[in-house]
Amino acid sequence: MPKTKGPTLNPTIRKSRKRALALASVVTAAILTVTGCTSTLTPTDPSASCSTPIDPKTVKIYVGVGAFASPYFADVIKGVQTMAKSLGLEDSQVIPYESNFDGQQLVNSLGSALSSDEPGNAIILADPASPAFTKPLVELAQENDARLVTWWNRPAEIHPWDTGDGCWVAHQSYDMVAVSKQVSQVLFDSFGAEGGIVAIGGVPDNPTAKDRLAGLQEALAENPGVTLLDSQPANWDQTASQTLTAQLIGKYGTELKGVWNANDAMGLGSVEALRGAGLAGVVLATGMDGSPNAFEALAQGDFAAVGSYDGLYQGALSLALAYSVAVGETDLASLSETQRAFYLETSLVTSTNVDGFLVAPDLGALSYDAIKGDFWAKVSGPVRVDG
Amino acid sequence: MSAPLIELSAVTKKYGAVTALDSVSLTVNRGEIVGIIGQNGAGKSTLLKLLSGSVQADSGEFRISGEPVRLGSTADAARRGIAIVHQEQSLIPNLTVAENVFVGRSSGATRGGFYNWPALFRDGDRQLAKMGCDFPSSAMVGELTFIQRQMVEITRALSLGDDSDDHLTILLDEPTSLLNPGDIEFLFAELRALKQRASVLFVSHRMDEVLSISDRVYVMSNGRCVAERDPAQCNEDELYRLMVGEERSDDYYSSRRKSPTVPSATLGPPALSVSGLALNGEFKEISFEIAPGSILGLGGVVDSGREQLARSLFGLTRAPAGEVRVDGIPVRISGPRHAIRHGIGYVAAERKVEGVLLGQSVARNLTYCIPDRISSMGWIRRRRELEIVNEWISKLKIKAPHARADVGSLSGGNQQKVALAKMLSIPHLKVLIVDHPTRGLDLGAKADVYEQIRIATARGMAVLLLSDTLDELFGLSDNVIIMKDGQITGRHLDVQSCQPQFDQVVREMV
Amino acid sequence: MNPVKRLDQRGWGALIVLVALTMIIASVQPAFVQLQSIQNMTLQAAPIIVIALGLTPTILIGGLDLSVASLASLATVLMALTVPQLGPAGLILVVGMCAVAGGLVGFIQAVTQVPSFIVSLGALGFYAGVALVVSNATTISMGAGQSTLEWLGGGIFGLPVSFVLAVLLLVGSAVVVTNTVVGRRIYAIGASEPAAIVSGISPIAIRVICFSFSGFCAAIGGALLLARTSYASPTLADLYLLPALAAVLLGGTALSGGVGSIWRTLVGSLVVVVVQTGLVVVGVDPRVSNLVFGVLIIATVAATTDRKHGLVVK
Amino acid sequence: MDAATSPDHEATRADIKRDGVSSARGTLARRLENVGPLLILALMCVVLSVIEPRFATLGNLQTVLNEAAIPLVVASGLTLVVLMGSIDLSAEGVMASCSIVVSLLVLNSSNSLDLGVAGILVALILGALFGFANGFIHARFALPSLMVTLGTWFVGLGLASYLFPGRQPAIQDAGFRELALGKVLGLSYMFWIAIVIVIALVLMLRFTHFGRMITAMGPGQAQLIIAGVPVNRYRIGAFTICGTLAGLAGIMTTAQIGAGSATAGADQLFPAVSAVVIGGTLLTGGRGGILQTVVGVLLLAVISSGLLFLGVNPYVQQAVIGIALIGIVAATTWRARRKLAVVK
Repeated sequence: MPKTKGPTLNPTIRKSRKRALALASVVTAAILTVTGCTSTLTPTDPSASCSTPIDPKTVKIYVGVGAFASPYFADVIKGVQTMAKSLGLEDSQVIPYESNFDGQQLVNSLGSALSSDEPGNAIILADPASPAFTKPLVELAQENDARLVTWWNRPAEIHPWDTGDGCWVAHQSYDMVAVSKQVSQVLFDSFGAEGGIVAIGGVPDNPTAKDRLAGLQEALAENPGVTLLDSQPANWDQTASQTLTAQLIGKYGTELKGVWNANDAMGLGSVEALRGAGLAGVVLATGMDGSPNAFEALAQGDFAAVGSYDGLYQGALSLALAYSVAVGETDLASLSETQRAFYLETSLVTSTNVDGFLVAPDLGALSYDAIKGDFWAKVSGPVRVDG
Repeated sequence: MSAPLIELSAVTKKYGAVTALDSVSLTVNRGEIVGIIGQNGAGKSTLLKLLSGSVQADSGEFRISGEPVRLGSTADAARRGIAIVHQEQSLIPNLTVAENVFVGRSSGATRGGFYNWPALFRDGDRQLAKMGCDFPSSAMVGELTFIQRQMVEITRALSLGDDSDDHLTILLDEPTSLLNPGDIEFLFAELRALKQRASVLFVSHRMDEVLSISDRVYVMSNGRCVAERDPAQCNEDELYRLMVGEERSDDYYSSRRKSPTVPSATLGPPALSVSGLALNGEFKEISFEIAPGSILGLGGVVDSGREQLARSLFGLTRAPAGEVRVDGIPVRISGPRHAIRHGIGYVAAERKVEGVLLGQSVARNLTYCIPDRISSMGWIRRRRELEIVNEWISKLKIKAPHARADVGSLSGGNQQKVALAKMLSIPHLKVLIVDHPTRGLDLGAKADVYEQIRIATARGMAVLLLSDTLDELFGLSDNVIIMKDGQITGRHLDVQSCQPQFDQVVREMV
Repeated sequence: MNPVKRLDQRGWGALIVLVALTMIIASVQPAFVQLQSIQNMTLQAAPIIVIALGLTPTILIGGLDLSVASLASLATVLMALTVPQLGPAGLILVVGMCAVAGGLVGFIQAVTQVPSFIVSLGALGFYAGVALVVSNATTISMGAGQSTLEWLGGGIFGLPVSFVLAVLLLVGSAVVVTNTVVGRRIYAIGASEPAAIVSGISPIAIRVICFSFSGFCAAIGGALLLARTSYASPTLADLYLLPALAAVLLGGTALSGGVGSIWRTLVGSLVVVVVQTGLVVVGVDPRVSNLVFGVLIIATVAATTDRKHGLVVK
Repeated sequence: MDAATSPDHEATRADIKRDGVSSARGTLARRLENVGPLLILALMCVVLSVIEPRFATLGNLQTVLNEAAIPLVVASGLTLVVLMGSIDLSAEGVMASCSIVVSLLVLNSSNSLDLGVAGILVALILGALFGFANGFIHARFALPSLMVTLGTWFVGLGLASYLFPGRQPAIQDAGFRELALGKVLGLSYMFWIAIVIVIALVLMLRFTHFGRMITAMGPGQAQLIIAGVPVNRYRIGAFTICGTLAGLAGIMTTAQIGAGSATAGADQLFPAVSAVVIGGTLLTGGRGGILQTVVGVLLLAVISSGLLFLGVNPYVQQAVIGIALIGIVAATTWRARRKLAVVK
């Protein structure tokens, strides 16, 4: 039982509030003191940004990919590393981050990393994961005087030449509509272009996923005999597509003549669902990316076709281009818009030519000297601006 | 005569600076019921913890049938045949009775951790039979009535006798604090029947009970054993003096402070009048009036529906049918907020669940019902708040280190005072429903609570009192009504001047 | 009671952890506490603070609102659709809508008495679906509307406006909660709902208030993100749920309700950001950063949890 | 404040008292909560079959059941933890790392190992270790399980991406694949494994001391401690089982997609929690069980497959599921609402 003091005017009443305020002030004060109270967030001298050449000895190369666990992105990273080696850089100078397909995470990681480097000595090669994060990424590069090459995602409104004060070296992507259309056609032909298919899409709000579906639509338009029974998103995920395909098989049964997929992982998922239903090799699936497992599925006859693009080359080229600009070998001003926002070649892989893709790629071809001759040798055209 | 079953000699237990037990010595012989009385904080509960192995003594000797022991845990104590029945019921609602009886030890039916349900229920039923319980051991505890669960508690304690070779000792911690007269009689009968199988240590602060059931009584005060008495040769007042250290006022229920009850007619409408109140499954045809400044006692056993009635008047149940008038104006109460707005207050029986907000300060607890008085436009005016709070702290002599102390750190009695003050501080309060206001309080605290109720009535408050004991009910009330099975079975007017026969009242109840 | 515990109970535990972590990281990588790094961290902290702030009252009443993040995503989409036409009015409109939506969740939860975990989980799915439908699953440019949010992207006193705004919002809420009747009632419901009801407090009203506040904060959080990206997406804020939840609990606010404060959420949020940033700055291999983050969460909780509430921990 | 008078203990007492008075109504409500979900499930199947005959085919039934196998395993494990009033968020992380580990240990495309069954056991043990860690840290250091398992969730994901080799390890162990591909009565071995697990857990909860104590711990932990029951040991046990089953689910996923995946657990957690609660197990613990969870899982499986059959816009689907979640739980617990209920 508490000892009685009788009713006292309690000391801790004001304390409780003081304590609270203290808590806040300590934190904010701490921050303010370090930051000082004058500077603003925009770089002091915009015109000068990204004009000074980098120092190859200490330059840091940040690679932002969707997921380490993706074979395609693994290739991209490998490509960058190979190029870095041929440039005489240390392995430790290449630092990969994954966004897990959430641009915010990537922007945060890169922001944190850059904020502790000395500015003007970094190259960023990154997939913003969604156009929403391209602008923050460019601003980030700008604030830190870092050279930036973006992949895949870019809103229609902004371009390397009108944004980022020369820090945004280039944007590189692939013409997904075209290759997806080719792949779809092969799939249709596998069942005589008469019957129904289902489409397993990527993350719904992802433009790449949309482009790939657009390609399918174009193919469908040219093949009145083929009907799209159902189109469901599986968020690039193998397991999700496996489940989804299984359910769709349950729904459409024999009507189902083919399963179109927006990427390899989902394609492999679909194949397993088909195998589970005893339809593997009978009803074919498609893939997109060009991962080894997909090529094997193709060789086994589970896949009809795979749209492939060379992640190794993409990584190597992007670094090479950014590097040559960063060291002053290439003058940005001299480059055309096509040379700063371009599609790289894609290839349609089918049972006929798959063997060529099963052999291990020749990394020797990825040396700086081999590529710098013509950075645009494998360009298929300018990036469509309709997004 | 062999060594006593249990023998403590000069046992001392300190918690930090506080000395909970100060060289206490006592003995319990075979087949004996030993009573222990003392106020809260006198050291009773520490003594029980020590005997049941949940705490160990700092010094002194603890012997069981002559041999010194040191019990490490309750399980330890159980093996030595010492079982405790907690005041706070320690049954698990979603297990069967049988499981609760055997919880914490493996019986034949649960060998190797696998349950043989038929066997388990057989064992369970056998144990229940010993206590003369009529419900099956396969019943879910959650669906038993309170007294039934109390019986299960005791059954569990007794069942220890089977797997312990020692003679059994049962520690009863305030076993009656939540029971009503009929049940208490039943319990006592059981205890007396136990004598040949077990010794009982009966802890309570209800002297009448201790005197009636015990063969010997120890009186404890501030951690010391201040006296040992033979119930035959002592009376309540003497024990009271030993416990509290002061003479017990013959005006225990402070009826002298009671304002002379004027016939309600001259005083205008009754503060609360209820007619034809009914709530299906709970009670029906309830009609009564309470005049301002008078106390209406509401008697009955646990399932008599009186608690539901009280709660329904405060809007804690589905809205009952019938008419409720406050100061003659019909009111419809759909929830506590309406009740309070209409001037009806309620002091809950479940103090720690519904009475006070544990973990919140005394000040906050006191002001939850009067936001408008401590704030303007929603913003707390701390000075005003503190004035009001301190006013009530001093009015009710609430013993708290300061206004911001956690109400959970207060003694039961002071918590109850906070719960009272919370309601009394409502300016327009006309009717106060007090549900078992002194449950689990010691004598000193009880007296304070009675006094406060009196003061409230003196200010013209009408009080509806639900009470544990008939003493309290008739000591405090002006008029009393008795309920049974949801109906009123007896009315006793102006009980202060003419006390009715208790046995008749009990007949009305059961 | 040992001094550390006492500190915990006053909510200082998390602050100690924050300072300690900062010092450790700074000792490894001094640049960590330089202007640019601080700016970057405060920039990252802003949305977490706001969303965690919204979560806090729902946790103080013993509930939980899992839908904040996806509501924030939905908010960005709605803003991108309305702000270009309506300007600031659109902003206010969306914030209002989100507050109402949150309130509705609270109301449903209070009336049906379904655990808030479930109701808000359902709401999470609902918002996500609506966001996809409304946006037709595309990233939407703010276009002309961006000018309305421009100022949020700026800097003041060398700190991002968004961060200053977030902190101001938090300070404001904290003052309200500690000084108003409503604040008292929030704690009352959290501490003991039955006793609160018996004291004439309406749990429904309090729930509606808390959950609509969390809706309000979700919208603000969305706006902060939008100001940074200038593109809305139906999944823009989804990944903020766990960091925000972690922030509140790391601050030392108890899931059981009634224990904690808005202030603790500020500290908790900063801890989360410092950990996330620190992992990168110190150069932890990104492949194991999740692993380390998880371990640090547990460690910090261990350091900040207030254990005075009995043996029973769920 | 000691256990005996801790608020939740008091609260239970208050509840008992109130229910005790009108136990008839209480039990009716309880019965309704037990069969309610089952009724809804039946109703849903009937309605769907009427609207969309293809739904009622045997083939589709088999699909639904096969797809339910993995959620069944995850949710069953989770049920044990929820029965104690705790929660385990780590399932996705555990599944991810166990998937990668098993795929690297059985015959696969990225290394030369071929441990077969031993590999599966190692993965299971890893899952068990995760579960044990959850339980131990939670019980031993009295930390809220939600936070601890939130931490291990990240740890699991981290471990998975750390162990992930440059290229996705494709499973070449035919025997292992049989788990998913081999069928009895058109139902995969995985489904039967799930059924065996369900039965085992039901029996465990019904007939073992361990199981009964898990059920008791929800409302009665304080009392059990007083009675000298080693509650922490049981807590850790329950979490360990939960972790092991999550691991098993990861292994099953691997067998199903024929490759180790760092996202094997993606979107498994919240559906599992939903299933447990929809089935009628209280998040506060003490009431519910495995069979209820089975109903919950089937409900969700039928809903998602039903939405697919009705051709509902995929974007709308999760909105519908969200509403269904609230609706079903509200409907089945409606009768049990109390004026002074503690709603968390």
